[in-house]
Amino acid sequence: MIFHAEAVITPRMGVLDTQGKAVEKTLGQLGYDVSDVRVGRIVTMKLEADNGEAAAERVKEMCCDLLANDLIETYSISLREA
Amino acid sequence: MIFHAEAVITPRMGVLDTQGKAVEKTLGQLGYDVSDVRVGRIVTMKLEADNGEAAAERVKEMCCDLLANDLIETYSISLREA
Amino acid sequence: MGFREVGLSESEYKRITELLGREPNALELELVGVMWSEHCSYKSTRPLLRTYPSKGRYVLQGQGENAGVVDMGEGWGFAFKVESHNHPSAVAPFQGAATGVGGIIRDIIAMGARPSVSMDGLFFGDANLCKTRNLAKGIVEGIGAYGNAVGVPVVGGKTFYSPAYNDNPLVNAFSAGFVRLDKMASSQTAKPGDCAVLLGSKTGRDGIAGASFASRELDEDARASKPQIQIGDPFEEKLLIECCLELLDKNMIASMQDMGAAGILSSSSEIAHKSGCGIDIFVEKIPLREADMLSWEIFLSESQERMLLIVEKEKLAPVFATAKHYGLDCAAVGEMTEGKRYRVYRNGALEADLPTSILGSAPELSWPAEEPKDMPERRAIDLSTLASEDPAKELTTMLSCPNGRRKDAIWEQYDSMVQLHTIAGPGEPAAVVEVPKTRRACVLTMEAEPYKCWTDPYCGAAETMALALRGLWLTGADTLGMTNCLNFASPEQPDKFYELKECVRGLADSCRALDCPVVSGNVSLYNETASGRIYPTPLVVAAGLVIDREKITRSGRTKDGDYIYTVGK
Amino acid sequence: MRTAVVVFPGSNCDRDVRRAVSETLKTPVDMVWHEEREFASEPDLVILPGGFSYGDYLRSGAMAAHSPIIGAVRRHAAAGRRLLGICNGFQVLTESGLLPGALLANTSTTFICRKCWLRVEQTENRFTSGLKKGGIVQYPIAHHEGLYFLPPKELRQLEDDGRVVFRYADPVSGEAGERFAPNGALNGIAGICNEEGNVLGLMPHPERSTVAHLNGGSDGGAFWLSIARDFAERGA
Ligand SMILES: Nc1ncnc2c1ncn2[C@@H]1O[C@H](COP(=O)(O)OP(=O)(O)O)[C@@H](O)[C@H]1O
Repeated sequence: MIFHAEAVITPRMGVLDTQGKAVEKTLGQLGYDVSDVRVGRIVTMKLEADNGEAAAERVKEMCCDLLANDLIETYSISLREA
Repeated sequence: MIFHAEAVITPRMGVLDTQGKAVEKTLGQLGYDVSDVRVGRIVTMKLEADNGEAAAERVKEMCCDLLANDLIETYSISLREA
Repeated sequence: MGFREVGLSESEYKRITELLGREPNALELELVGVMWSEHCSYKSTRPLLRTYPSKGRYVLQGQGENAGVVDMGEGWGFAFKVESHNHPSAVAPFQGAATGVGGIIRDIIAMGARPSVSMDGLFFGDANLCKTRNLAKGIVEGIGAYGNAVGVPVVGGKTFYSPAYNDNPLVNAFSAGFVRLDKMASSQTAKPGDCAVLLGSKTGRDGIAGASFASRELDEDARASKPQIQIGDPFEEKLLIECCLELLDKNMIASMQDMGAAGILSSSSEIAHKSGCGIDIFVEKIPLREADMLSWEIFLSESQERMLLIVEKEKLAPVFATAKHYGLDCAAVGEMTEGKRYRVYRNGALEADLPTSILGSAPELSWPAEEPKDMPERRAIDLSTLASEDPAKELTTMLSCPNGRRKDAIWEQYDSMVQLHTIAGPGEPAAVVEVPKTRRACVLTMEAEPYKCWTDPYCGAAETMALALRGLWLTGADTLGMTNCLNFASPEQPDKFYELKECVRGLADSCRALDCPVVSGNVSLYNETASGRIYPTPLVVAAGLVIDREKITRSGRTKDGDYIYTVGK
Repeated sequence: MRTAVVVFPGSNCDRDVRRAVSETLKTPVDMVWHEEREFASEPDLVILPGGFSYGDYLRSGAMAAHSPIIGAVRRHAAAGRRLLGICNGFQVLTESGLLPGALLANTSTTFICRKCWLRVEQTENRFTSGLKKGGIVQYPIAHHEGLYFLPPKELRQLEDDGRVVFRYADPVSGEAGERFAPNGALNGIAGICNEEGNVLGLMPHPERSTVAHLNGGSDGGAFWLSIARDFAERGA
């Protein structure tokens, strides 16, 4: 089975989010009243696996290995069949 | 009403996604068999608005104004009430 | 909370109760524990560092300040220092290396200088290992991302590969800056009645107790202890540089100190102690990133991009205005006092009350030293492996091994030209930069000879020093002074302490013999893991002065028919 | 000729540009903080310098394109006066729509700082009229996002209009194109101008090859002189 997977990687709570801070400030200057702005990354991909569970497991491994830095980031994974 | 909003910004198809390509290559080297890897950004925030529609409209404006570059990126927005 | 949890020994704890005349409370114990950690107190190495020659005709500021300063002439001083960020870089390569660059740059700002040049000493494991490649990639990108954004050029460095660094890469960051002598800042000039002002980022939970982290061997737990990772924000740092320099230029700052290890605690206690006064700090006035932080967390937090300024009361308003101009957080959080007490108040309650002297007076430790038993084996080189019958082949093998190869792939990721004053950058045997608005030039060399120090600590260290100075002299420069970073394993084992002691003796003797004062430095111990230890790695950066930059001898300017000479024995 | 250099928070080549222009041309250079809404000095040349404006955290140049000063920058350009964006300044120009296209991450996905060679493709603008068309110049680059991108149709139009001013080239053969672009820029594009020729953006740093005894080379001096000569001949 072919899956479209999506990993959303965001800075952990309490970890300084330099991008979020800067974006919030600029949005404020542009007249947008927002708070708690956080900026993360989203990685989408196609992969093959026997089933959804196996696919999710694979993507999780990729997050651990490369896509996310567990010390400062958390990630969540979502999948849909292609 | 307070909303949590999320804007997902991804490179347009046809635009070189050098980051995506690099990630795909590295994942391949690590033994992961994946394709169509794309890397985008996700911006989350809290904002106040009279209703969901108004909130979505605001976030859309922010995307046009600042968060996304229409020439190279597309975006999608999702909301939930806080 | 017991004394062991804060890293103190029983005798140290006894000493604290003697000095206080009572038992410390929990917060006080935390504070003293960190200040008495190896990382903050140099308790194992202070006796050794005292043996360095510190005087020289160019020295304006020797050890004891945030960075050493030498006299460049025509009213210019040159502040420089090298510092390690080994443990953080091993755990989080990108952020660890980036914040290492940020930290050393703030040391230079604290002297009142504009950070003008950087160099980096990198010691990586076996170049063929995937692990090494990943670590190296993260570290190099981290150094680049921070330095490039802040706009301080990397003008040179040192990269060395050996399996000895497989689990324990070393990242030594050097930074330096030019300062007008009449604008030099100091951490020793606070007066009672002055305000203590925090400038820069808000204080968060990052890097809490990083100092004690650096005073331990790296274990698997290091990965689990998450809050020790600090995140760097070079954008904030760039604004901090511009803001501090503008304030200094307008004579708005009485005294200043960067916030490194043990953040607010060490900066405020050092400034009070060195200035001979006391300080009252009001915790509720400290801008926080997370509201629910405990006092000890606030004091030990190593949130990056913060400076402690001491400001006369009547100058507070313009200081706040300048901070606002640059979009920086700024808060008056305390006051310098007459009595030599370090006092912490939170919402009116006195939470800690210590003599300022206690924080800076960790008892020195003298470890036993003993020559390693395997020294003869270390020295035994197996010459039979040299295929000397085919010198051409041997030469190409040498040139293509990771240590012999060009390092372009690393230094092309660093901006080496920003600030428009680099005369000779990375890839050249010595880095050369202009002294601002003069015809003078400053020459820098960075050297380390870990393998030689492993086989012969005394001679290896002396050779490192000689090599660094030879690089300077070849350009025609006069020696100004040197800074050094001592990267070693645990001092607690006699054979390892021997290496440290002998290396320092080698550096001290060669500096004396070659007339090169030591103006600053840094020590990183416990560079070992269960599976191995690093080579003894003293890294040296030497600085020299050329009066007329047009007269510099440059390498690579040869023509056909030129003669080749060797000089020396 | 009066020059104004815009300083954004995070700009770091602002002083370098000032030095290059004032040492070469001996003409006044004013530094203008991004929060200003007008150029007090009525500059003839406005330069958006290199650096990491606002940390370049979202997209390079994106936040700077919304700075208060940008209104005045637009008016300056609309009046036909010279506007030059170097490196991050080029990124600000594309983000603000003053020049077409976008600058994407280098194909290497790393920051690249090195000397590099460019072919001067066009000399009918307000900046390079004093340079030799087809000549090769060396200006260093230092960027992480320098891959010039434009969708195919618009790219063709840009080329047809002859608005490519600098292209990465081989210094020996004089050939130019994508193959010689250290960052993967489409068609090897290093610098472009607007239709009127009064707005120029380029990724390489001419200011870094202006002071001859420094490590960036010395080809940049002619670039500043070219602007000054064009100004002398044609005025603002
Ligand atoms: N990490 C680095 N950062 C910047 N420049 C470096 C770095 N490593 C090496 N270099 C530069 O590359 C050249 C060769 O370095 P290296 O091989 O470490 O030194 P050596 O020639 O002393 O063996 C030197 O000019 C040095 O400045």
